[in-house]
Amino acid sequence: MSLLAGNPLSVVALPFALALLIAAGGKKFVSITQWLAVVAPVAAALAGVGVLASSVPTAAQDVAWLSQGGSVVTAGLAIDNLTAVMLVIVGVVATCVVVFSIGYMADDDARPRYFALLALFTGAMSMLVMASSLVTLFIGWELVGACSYLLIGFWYRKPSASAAAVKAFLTTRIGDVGMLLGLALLWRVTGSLSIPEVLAAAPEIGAGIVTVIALLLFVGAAGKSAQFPLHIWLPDAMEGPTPVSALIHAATMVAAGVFLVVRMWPVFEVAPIALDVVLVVGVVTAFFAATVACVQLDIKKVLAYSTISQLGFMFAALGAGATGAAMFHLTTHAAFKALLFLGSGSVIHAVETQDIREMGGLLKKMPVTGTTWLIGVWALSGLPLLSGFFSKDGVIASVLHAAPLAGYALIAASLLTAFYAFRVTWFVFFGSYRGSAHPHEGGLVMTAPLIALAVPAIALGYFSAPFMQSLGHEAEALDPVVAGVSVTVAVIGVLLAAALYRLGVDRLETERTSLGPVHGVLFSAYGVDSFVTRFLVAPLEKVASWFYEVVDRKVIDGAAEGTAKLTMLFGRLASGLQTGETDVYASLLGVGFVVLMSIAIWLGR
Amino acid sequence: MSALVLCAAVFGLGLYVVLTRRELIAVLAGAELMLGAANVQLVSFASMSGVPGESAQALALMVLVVAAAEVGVGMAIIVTLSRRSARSRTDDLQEVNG
Amino acid sequence: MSLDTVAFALAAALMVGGALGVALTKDVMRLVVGLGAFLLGVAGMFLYYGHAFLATAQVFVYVGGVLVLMIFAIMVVHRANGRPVLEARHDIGAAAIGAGVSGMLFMTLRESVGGWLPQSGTPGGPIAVELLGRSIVVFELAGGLLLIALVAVLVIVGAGERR
Amino acid sequence: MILVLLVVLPLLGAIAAALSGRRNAQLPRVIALGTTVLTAAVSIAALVQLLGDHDAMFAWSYTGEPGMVVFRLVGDGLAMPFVLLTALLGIVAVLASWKIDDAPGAHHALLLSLQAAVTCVFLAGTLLLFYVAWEAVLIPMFFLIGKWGHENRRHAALKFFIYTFAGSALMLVGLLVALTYTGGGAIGDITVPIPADVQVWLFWLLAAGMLVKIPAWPLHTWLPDAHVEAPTAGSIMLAGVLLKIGGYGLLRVAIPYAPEGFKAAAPILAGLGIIGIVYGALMAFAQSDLKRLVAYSSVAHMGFVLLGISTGTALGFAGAVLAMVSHGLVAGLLFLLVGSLYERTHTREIARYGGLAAQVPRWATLFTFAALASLGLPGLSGFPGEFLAFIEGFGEFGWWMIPAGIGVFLAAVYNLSAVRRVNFGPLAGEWSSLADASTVELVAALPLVVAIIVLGVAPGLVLRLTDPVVRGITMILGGGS
Repeated sequence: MSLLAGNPLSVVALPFALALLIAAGGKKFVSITQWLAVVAPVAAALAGVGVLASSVPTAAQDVAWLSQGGSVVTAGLAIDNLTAVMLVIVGVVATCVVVFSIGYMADDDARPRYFALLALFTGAMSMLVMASSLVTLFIGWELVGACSYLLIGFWYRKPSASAAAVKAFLTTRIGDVGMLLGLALLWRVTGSLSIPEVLAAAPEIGAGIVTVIALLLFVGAAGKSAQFPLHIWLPDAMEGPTPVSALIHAATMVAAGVFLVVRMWPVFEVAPIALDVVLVVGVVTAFFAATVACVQLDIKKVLAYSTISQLGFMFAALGAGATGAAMFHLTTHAAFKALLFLGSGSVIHAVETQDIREMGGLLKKMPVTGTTWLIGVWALSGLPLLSGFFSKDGVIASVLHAAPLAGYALIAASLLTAFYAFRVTWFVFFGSYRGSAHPHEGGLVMTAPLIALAVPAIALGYFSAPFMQSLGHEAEALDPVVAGVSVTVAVIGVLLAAALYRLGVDRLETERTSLGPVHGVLFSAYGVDSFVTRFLVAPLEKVASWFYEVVDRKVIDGAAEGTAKLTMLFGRLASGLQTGETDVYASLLGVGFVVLMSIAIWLGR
Repeated sequence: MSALVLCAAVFGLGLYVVLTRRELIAVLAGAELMLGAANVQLVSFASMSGVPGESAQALALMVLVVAAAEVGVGMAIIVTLSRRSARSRTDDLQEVNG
Repeated sequence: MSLDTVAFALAAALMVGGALGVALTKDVMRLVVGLGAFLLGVAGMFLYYGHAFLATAQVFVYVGGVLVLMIFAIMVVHRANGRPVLEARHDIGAAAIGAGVSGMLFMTLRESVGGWLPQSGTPGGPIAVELLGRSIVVFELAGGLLLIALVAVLVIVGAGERR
Repeated sequence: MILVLLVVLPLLGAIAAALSGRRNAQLPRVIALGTTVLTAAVSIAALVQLLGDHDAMFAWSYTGEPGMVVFRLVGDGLAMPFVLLTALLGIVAVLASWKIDDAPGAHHALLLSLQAAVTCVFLAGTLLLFYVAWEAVLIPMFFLIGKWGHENRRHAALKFFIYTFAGSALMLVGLLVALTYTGGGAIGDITVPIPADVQVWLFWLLAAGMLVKIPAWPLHTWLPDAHVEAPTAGSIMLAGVLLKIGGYGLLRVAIPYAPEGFKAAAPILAGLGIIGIVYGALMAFAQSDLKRLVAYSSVAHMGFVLLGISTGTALGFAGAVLAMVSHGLVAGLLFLLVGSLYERTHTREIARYGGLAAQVPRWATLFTFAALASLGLPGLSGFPGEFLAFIEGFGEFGWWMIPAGIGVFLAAVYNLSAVRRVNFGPLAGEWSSLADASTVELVAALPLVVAIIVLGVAPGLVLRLTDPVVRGITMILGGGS
């Protein structure tokens, strides 16, 4: 424990080494090496627990990564309480996901690559979380993006998977460029990139500049946490294996955006305008994603939009200044959303389809998955007694205090959350099985992680006080009014879903007709995706090829080749003089003499 | 000063002959004209600028010798050309232009 | 009209007349006569400048040697088809160039007499001393070269004969 | 003395390879490999010697009788990374052309002489030797493209030669002007500072040849043609090393001799660099020919180098050097892979490829790795150089860095779209019997992969070397001459 907590470098180096080992092991040893992949997240979790237990932050292991002629860019790792919390989250969720994957990916032939990438991801994520310098954070940030690209495109034979992978990387890359600009601005203003120094210098930076820095960092966070408008990649990212979605697109990577804002909180604190932007974007994303999730037919798409919506909640809390509430919701969300994703994974593994219309009555056939799914959905909707209720309540309370209007929007969003959560639950786990396969419960390897995740989903709510203290916030009591309102709203959502279910499965079909055009809009996520492809991606290709054909080939190359042709032209002209008649030559001689001598005289004058 | 004008004029005339005559012989004659004019010019200069006579004469002599050799070689070429292909017109001899 | 100006005028007239003869005549023999007149004129000019030896050399070498040679060449070349008609393409271009060159020649040389042209190289005397003195070898080599040239002439002409 | 060995050894190898080429095909390859490995060992020994006496630069010069330094080689912190890069790429180039069978002797001889010429440029101690070596580089490259190239190789070789030659003619004028003023001839010891007004145009004269070589934006059209037609080994050396003598020349000659001129020209250079980044990325995205795509990516990468240099700060120069060394490795790896693919499929049309990951997994993994390194993924060698150029560029030119940011994004676009079109998706029918990368190619690729990772994780190794020299340059720029 202390060894790992002692030097953060080992927490990063170990996963990378394991990844190399697994990849080197290849297919022959995969059945053994796949268990190695479990060691990496366990180490991260232990390191986190170590620091949390002793609550003594480890000293930063800094190194002058790039130094030349006096100016130095440091890179380093350190673990403080915030990092420790994130390490625990990443560790626990990743462990469950890896164990689950051993069952889920059992019959896949590229398992070494899969588990190596998972280990690599864990290493990169822990580097991101433990970074004590913005450079290391940025390195972890992009490596995590690369791992998500490679994992989404894991089944590269499917064109849609490889397209989704590229889309994911590029959209997050836009965010990363914004963040890079923020870093560059910080570097110019404060002359250093190490987080403690930057945070110390934050108050002195001019109001205007600090707001721009905060906004740029938020662009990076929005890209990674799939906030509007950079959210288009998350629904497509469902092309990847489900455990990957559970790990990366539910708990860890998407949470990095929230972590970044919390880590760089002093910069955001002095930039109120930026905080307002964060609040607005958070609320808009929360509400917008919740509406879209209500009409999705693919179980994973529902969960994807739900994640976007919940992240919207967290950013709204950050916008309202409640970093504690946001982090707490992040933690509980990580637990129950990972649980739901793994549950959906177990369901998909059993029925070989992701379309909820071909499911139904699975509670009887898959009791463990069913019950754990119910716990997850219960927590997600914020119904009382489970973790979701406490964390969501904290978020809504803080947002209500900051901006009442935003609070109401969030309450509406949580109604929709309850609706879509239970809509899926009714149609998948109740009634009669509509599919053609014969679903059965996965092995212990798949059910154990579900149970393991169910525990925090249930219990975490009661540890809000110690959680807040570890992050240095005072634990506010539960606000009865807000709690009451949110519970009633959740119950309404559940009843609505039940009403929909009672009308029978064909109700799903008629949804399209009854809602009419609204359904189209909602289903395609307000057409944002098609808008982007039509107005941004396609023209890029046209512009690129036009530039190539016209500017490069004709203009610049033309100029280069043109000079060659010009010289040949002069050559041919000059050769015209060599006609062969001697008198022509002689007369040229004479003319030459006259011209030269006249110049000589004119100069000599 | 008048010698200067004379020689320049005759030199120009010689050049004219070279340019306009088609027969090689005439061209050679033109060359002779130019050479002669130059020689006279040289000598008139020598007397004008007080250069000792002998060196002027030596130089003129050299020019003379060269002119003679040149005519000799010119004649030889003309003879061989005419014998081989009966062409002594400058226009027909186009090979020069490569 | 002192004697020497008369001599000068005569020589000049001879030179110009000969040159014009060469320039304008249609008949090849008249061309040769014109050339002869010109060469005599040049010899006269040499005399006018008091270089007797040069004048005699001129007469011997040119009038005696070159003209005779030319006549032979004409004889050889035109044995077959009688006396050819000298055809001349009098065109303004050539005349302009001739006039231009002579005009420019006149202007530049007039300038040089005025001492404007930089005195390049050493005056004539030492060259002669040099030529006939220490570097007699070079002089002889030049002579040898000329000899070889003449031999080459014979070879060129000779080749044609045998065939 | 060790420096002379570095230049002479490849030359001897070249002669041996040429002579042995007549008898049988295998011998020159072995000789070439032996020579390049030996040269690499010598260059490492030189590095050790440099590090031994704490970064003092060591020089070897042969002075003519009137004391005029005729031939002087200088091995210091700035030159050493490039010399090591050349040695490494020399080995890779020889391995890449292992299966060349028409006149292998001549081919390897030219490769070795190219390596010798380039090493001589990096080690050149006098302006004259710098110029002579600079021109000497063109000759073997011209023949390599001209003889072993593809379809219209003559046109490409000629265009390459004349384009670069014209640039270096201007550079010669600049060098002569510099020589007349400083007289010393040895690079660096500027006894009498050149007057400021002369420096303004002197810098552009000196930089002309180098900008063509880098290639800076408008002067780049020779690069795609040369690369598309060059044989694999030619491309590796051309992209890996030849483009670096431009950047190196700027740092070693143009800036120290005309600091005022450089300061005046810096914004323009930065502009060219940024345009290069965006333009190169855009062009690469529009390509249908794989090799041309990689060539244009080189234009984009070298745009960063130019940007780094134009910042004029120590970290900016360091970023430029890092970007150059990393581009040498990444472009070398990319051309090795594209070349090996071309040898088996005889086509460079990206459209005809698809789903190769299934058929040739080893090649596909290497290609994805190279593409990730090329888009500047942190942890790989591309990132430190470009990151430094970016933040220092921001320090000097502020919001002009936004187009550079767009360029960084476009880099990801063209790299990933290339990987997707070649590796991912369903396997194209015609490649169902394609053989995977051969062991020779893997052996050639291995050192590059390792170097890319090592340089990505610990760029300090290179920076430690270049620190003293870069401090000197910034000191000159800072006013002290």
